[in-house]
Amino acid sequence: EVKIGMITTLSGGGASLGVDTRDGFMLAMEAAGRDDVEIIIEDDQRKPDVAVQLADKMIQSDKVDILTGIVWSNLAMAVVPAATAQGKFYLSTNAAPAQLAGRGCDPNYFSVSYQNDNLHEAAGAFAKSEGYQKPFIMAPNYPAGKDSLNGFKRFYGGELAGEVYTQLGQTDYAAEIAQIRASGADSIFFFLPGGMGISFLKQYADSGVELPVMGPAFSFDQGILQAVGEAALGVKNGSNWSKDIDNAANAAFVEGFQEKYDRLPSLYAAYGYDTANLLLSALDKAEPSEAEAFRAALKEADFDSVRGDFAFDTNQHPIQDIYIREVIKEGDVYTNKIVATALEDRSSAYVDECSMN
Amino acid sequence: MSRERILNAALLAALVLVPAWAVWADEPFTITLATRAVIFALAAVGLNIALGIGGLVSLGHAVFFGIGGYAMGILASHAQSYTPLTEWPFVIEGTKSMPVIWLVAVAASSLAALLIGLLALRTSGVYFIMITLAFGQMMYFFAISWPAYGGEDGLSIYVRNGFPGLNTLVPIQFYGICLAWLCAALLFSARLMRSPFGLALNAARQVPERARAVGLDPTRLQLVALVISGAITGLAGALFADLNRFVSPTMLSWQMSGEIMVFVIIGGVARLFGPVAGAGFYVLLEHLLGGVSDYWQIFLGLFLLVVVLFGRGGLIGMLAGRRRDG
Amino acid sequence: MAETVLATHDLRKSFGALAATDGVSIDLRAGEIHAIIGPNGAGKSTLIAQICGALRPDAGRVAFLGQDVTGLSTQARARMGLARTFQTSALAMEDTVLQNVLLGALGASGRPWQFFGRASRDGALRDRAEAALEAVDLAELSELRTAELSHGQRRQLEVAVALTLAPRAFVMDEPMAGLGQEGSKRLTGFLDGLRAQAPILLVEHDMDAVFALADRISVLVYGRVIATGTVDEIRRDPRVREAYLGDAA
Amino acid sequence: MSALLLAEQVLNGLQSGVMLFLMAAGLTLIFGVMGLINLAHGSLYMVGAFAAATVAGLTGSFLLALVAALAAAAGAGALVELFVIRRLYARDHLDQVLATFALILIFSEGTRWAFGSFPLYLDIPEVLSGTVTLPGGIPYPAYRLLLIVLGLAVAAGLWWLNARTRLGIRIRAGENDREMIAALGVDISKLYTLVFALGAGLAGLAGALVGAIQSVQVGMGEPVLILAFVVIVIGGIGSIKGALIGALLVGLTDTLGGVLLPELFKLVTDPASAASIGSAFASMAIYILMAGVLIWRPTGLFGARA
Amino acid sequence: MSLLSLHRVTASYGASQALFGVDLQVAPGEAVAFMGRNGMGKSTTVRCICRMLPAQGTLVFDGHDLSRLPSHRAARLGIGLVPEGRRCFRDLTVAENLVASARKGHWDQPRVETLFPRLAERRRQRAASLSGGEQQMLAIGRALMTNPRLLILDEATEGLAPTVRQEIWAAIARLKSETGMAMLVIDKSLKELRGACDRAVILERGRNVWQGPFEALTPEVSGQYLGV
Ligand SMILES: Nc1ncnc2c1ncn2[C@@H]1O[C@H](COP(=O)(O)OP(=O)(O)OP(=O)(O)O)[C@@H](O)[C@H]1O
Ligand SMILES: Nc1ncnc2c1ncn2[C@@H]1O[C@H](COP(=O)(O)OP(=O)(O)OP(=O)(O)O)[C@@H](O)[C@H]1O
Ligand SMILES: [Mg+2]
Ligand SMILES: [Mg+2]
Repeated sequence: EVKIGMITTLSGGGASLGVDTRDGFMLAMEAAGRDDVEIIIEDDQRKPDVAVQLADKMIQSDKVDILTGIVWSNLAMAVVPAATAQGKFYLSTNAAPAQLAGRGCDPNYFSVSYQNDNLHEAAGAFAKSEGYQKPFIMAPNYPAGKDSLNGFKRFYGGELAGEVYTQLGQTDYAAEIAQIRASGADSIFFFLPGGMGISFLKQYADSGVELPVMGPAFSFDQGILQAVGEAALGVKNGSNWSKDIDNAANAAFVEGFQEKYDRLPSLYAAYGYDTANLLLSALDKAEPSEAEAFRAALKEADFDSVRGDFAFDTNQHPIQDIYIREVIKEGDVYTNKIVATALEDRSSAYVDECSMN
Repeated sequence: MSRERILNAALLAALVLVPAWAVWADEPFTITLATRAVIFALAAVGLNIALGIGGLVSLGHAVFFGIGGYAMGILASHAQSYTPLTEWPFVIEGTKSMPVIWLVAVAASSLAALLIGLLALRTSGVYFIMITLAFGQMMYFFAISWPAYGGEDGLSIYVRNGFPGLNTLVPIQFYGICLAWLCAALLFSARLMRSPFGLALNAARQVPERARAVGLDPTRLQLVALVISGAITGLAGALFADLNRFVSPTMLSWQMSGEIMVFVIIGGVARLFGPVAGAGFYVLLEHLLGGVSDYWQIFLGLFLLVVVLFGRGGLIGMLAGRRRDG
Repeated sequence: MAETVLATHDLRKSFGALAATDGVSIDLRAGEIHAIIGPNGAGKSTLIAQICGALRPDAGRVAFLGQDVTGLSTQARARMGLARTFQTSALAMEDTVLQNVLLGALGASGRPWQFFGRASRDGALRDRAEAALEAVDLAELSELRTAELSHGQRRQLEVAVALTLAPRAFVMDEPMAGLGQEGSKRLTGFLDGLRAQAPILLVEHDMDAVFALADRISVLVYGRVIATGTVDEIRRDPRVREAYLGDAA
Repeated sequence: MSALLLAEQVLNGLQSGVMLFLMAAGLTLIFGVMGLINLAHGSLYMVGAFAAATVAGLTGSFLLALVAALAAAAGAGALVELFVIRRLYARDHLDQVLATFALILIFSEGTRWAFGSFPLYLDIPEVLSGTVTLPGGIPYPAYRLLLIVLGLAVAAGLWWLNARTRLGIRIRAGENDREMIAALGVDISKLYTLVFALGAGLAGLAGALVGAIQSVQVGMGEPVLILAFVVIVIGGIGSIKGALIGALLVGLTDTLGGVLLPELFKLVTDPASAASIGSAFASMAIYILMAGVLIWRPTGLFGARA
Repeated sequence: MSLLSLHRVTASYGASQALFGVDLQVAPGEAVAFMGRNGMGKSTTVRCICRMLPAQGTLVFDGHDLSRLPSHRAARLGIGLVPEGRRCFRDLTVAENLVASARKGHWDQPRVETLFPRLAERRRQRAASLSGGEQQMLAIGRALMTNPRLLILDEATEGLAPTVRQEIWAAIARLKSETGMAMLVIDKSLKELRGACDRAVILERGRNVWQGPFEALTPEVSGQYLGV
């Protein structure tokens, strides 16, 4: 009997991400049909203190062996160190902040999704390969935003037309668009998660500026794209998953998900699905109570990822291909299609800082 | 004994008996939940002094709560990494000792309350609500974008801080510390309400011109009340950070201020045990409803509505009658 | 001549184009009741507000106990012993009658910074408060919430609070307003005896009371003192009769 | 930075100010005139946006969508007034705070329950998309010009209603002394329901209009709520003129702060950290503005009451 | 037939009862003085008539049962109130205060301003900054603007200068003779009530203790119940 605790955001503004994470995860779990695995799911309301207490509850009362599911970096930072310190395994379905990949890496912590910088790095590499000379880059002013721009610059490396930090939660981008127009930029990279990205894209499309736009996959994910509509068409975005990645696991996942939930899966659903399958593969080999063996089993990553080739680096973050997708319209639905591979077998920038070598 | 007193005694008994039962039944999470409620209650007892007696409707109490939290986070993180806070003009080391952290938290939040009060008390009424909110938002945005202590990601402390003679990692022992503080704060505010200061403050709220005419300075009375209030809420913040072993800007957000205020209002404004009843009810409701459905907040909202519409004077008022005791 | 306790020198205050007090110089001497009368809107309350420090004059000075207090706050003047009553009752409505007078006693004692101990159990405070209630016949109602008092009872309480200060001078803005005839008569008798304790600057429209009490009367019209004198002088003054008294003389 | 760009940014600031006013207009009415602290104002804004998105999706008509937004929000407002707010006028502000806080929870999660967790699609109509060229050669979105015109029109209308009509006078009288205005024969309850519905309708309209260039999602009302309060308080409660000027000030401060502060810090530090520090201060700018104004004038720029 | 008729009216503030059965009749065109010491229940009775306080017993105005009506409906039947303590709308100007209550009829803004020229001078000033007496005039003017059939004056001359008070009593006399407005007058001055009213009703501790024409109001009666 194995107990898994999932803490994710199921209410409030960010609920769509948590719902997809859960649905993807449960799709794989139910397909496996194991009756010796119990899954406890709780809503963190996107509040760090609530997340911490849920973790406490799962560890103290429910006595779970494994935790997973957190969407946001700040919540992960609140929960993961304490959970791993108590000897629990944590498998990340999304958030993977730099600290946890570098100096704060932990033998009990695995990121199944990526390292936070990865998708931005892909955009940077793409900008370079396209030969852009002066991209204008922007992100909100908080740690993930800074990591994002740094990630972009790491692989782009050239000159910038401008670098702007917007306010978290900003809804009007007229000023930034004016700056872009005046800067002589030849392209734009932005990281504006959630509603911020929707607002920016709508306003940008209506501004008369027509530069190529790049971003990480978050702002072009299945759930959000429909709300952006036509304004998103043609945008290039860095992603390690797309529904058109051609492998059997992915085909099964996309079909299964659509069938069960009657909508297209998102990135978060894909990570949730992979996390569940990784877990199942390890459970086949060892019990979580035998920590050493279980850890080794996880490390093998002996499962069919929807992303194709998948392996863990020494800091237990993925080594994987990262693609560039383009937003297209398929019938009535806006969706993405892979147009290039930006980075092959990419690990993460912080792997050398991690002491687990 | 009035009904309110009986109610207060029952609440106090519950604060002792529920965790005792949890230890016996080996339900550590119940203790965690109770600790959360007790800490929130402490924060709200702080606010109740400003809001209930002083009439200062502060929508910025998260500032003090957060400052208390960051006092803990900063001191402990430096102690954890063996780096001093500053080396100039003299070396200040971090610490993992709760009493020292409390002292710093109380000092820092009082200072903040003093500064905010000096400026904010120029205004009154709704303007006061908004100016305190403004200070809260400033702190919040500052904390989010200031990278030194984690920005929006916050600060994690791996092990709870220590208290001489206790093992704070044992939930019930940490709970004991928090409960002791809550009782001390309740005792203090009970005496305060009836004291000469309480009388003067109460009058300064209702008729400042009268207070002035008898030689009292309402602004100064209110300032002192705000400082006391901020100090207690700051202490609660330090405890809350220790409970979670984590502090982040959410502790400074306006939603946090709003929640502390909600505890006071649903419990009963200016009622001694109002904050306790309010925080306990809210935490319990949040916990129980969380499992009902994804849309549990609808029910939470409905519950709160029922309390305001039908329970004048909050929960305590609903159960013990309108008239205040004492 | 008795010493001057309170005096204004050429006080001026305007609201926009309106000169509410326009060079007022009056004084209050020990042991006397000095009544200020004048039409509605003449500037009496404005004058009182300046004397007590609630309004800052545009020009002129206020002297109290021989000291220039123009720059001092209301509370500082109150602590020096200047007690006032308000034209519209200013009482803590949620508190009991006793608590209202206790507040006065507390202000007078100058020790509000006590966080422990019950205000209502403090012997000295309580004696002082109860004496004041006794004086205005409210002792029986001391446990009632102030909001439950009738209008007239509130007016009585208003005077009681001023009494608790054991002041060096009283400034009263229409203390009789809202009292019944019986109440006015009683208060008149009471104020009569009070002048020995401290002189009273009395603003009042109740002419029976004013004529019975005042040692001197000053008449304020459009912000200016048009006459000062004894009761008889004022009653006879044709300008005052025209501007204010009418048949009441 | 060139003078032309600066001019354009000033224009953007003013524009965002007017947009803020549009969002704050309903709140000015309810908070400023009726004296009711309505935290659920942001929820009504959201209701308007969702109603508009739904109707636009069904009919394809933006005009119908606006009508739907107005109607849905006004209807929701009237219901809220009748069943909740009405019982709270006699209570102090705190009970209103708690009740409307509860309404936020109900509205937000109710909307999510009805519409799902994903943002909705609402776009500006074809005829208003694209840009017009302003004098000086600045291309400017036509839709935003429309928002400015509407915002100013709403300001004028509200001012007229409040200051010049008997309805406005009676409502303000009711705020001073409800019992007394009723005793003089005015059915103040009905007026209040009406005004509340009107304020809610304006919120809904703003939600739809602004939602078309922002994201229509659960929780979209919360940041708006705070901004709207900031605007009204800076201007002085009860003053429509104050609200408009407050909105313009906030818009300018916000926009220019975001643009100029990073430039300023570039003089002393490298571009990346200048951008970050500058933007950190920019996000505090409007709150510093508000605190400054209130310290200078404790009842806002045009507020009368103490 | 009386215009206003109260029979065995009782009322309480929460737990404490203030009226213990008050009877009161006012006929059309009649002026009734309503008297009693401080705190005896005069204003409480007025609150019951104006539906500002729930009451038990019979309250009838012009054939309408008041006890079921909300405050504003009672007022629209023709009850105009000058409340104790004035209660002007603080943040409204003088003119707005008058407009707020206006209903069609004899009294309009110019007429009120002729009655109280002082109000015309202060037309655009906020009520809160008026002098006490000016506020009192405003409160009377505001009640007249509703064109009532019964005007209730609760301490309407409190705080007024003697000259103004004389004017107001004169105005009251004129109102009564010219417009036939019925009046219920509470005032402290027995002398002036005697001049202006036809009849007196005296309350003591929430009960009627005496009523009758002024001629019958002997010094003994007034000494016993009014203390004068
Ligand atoms: N804040 C203010 N702004 C404008 N005018 C004011 C203000 N305060 C008072 N006034 C005006 O100044 C004049 C004097 O007012 P004040 O209250 O001193 O009169 P008063 O003599 O006390 O009259 P009363 O006997 O009626 O109380 C009045 O006309 C009043 O309208
Ligand atoms: N709001 C209230 N709450 C509780 N009790 C009240 C309230 N108002 C008045 N009372 C009580 O009701 C009684 C009658 O008061 P009321 O105001 O009717 O007296 P009144 O005859 O008008 O006196 P006055 O001449 O002093 O105005 C008083 O004893 C008072 O204590
Ligand atoms: Mg006066
Ligand atoms: Mg009365």
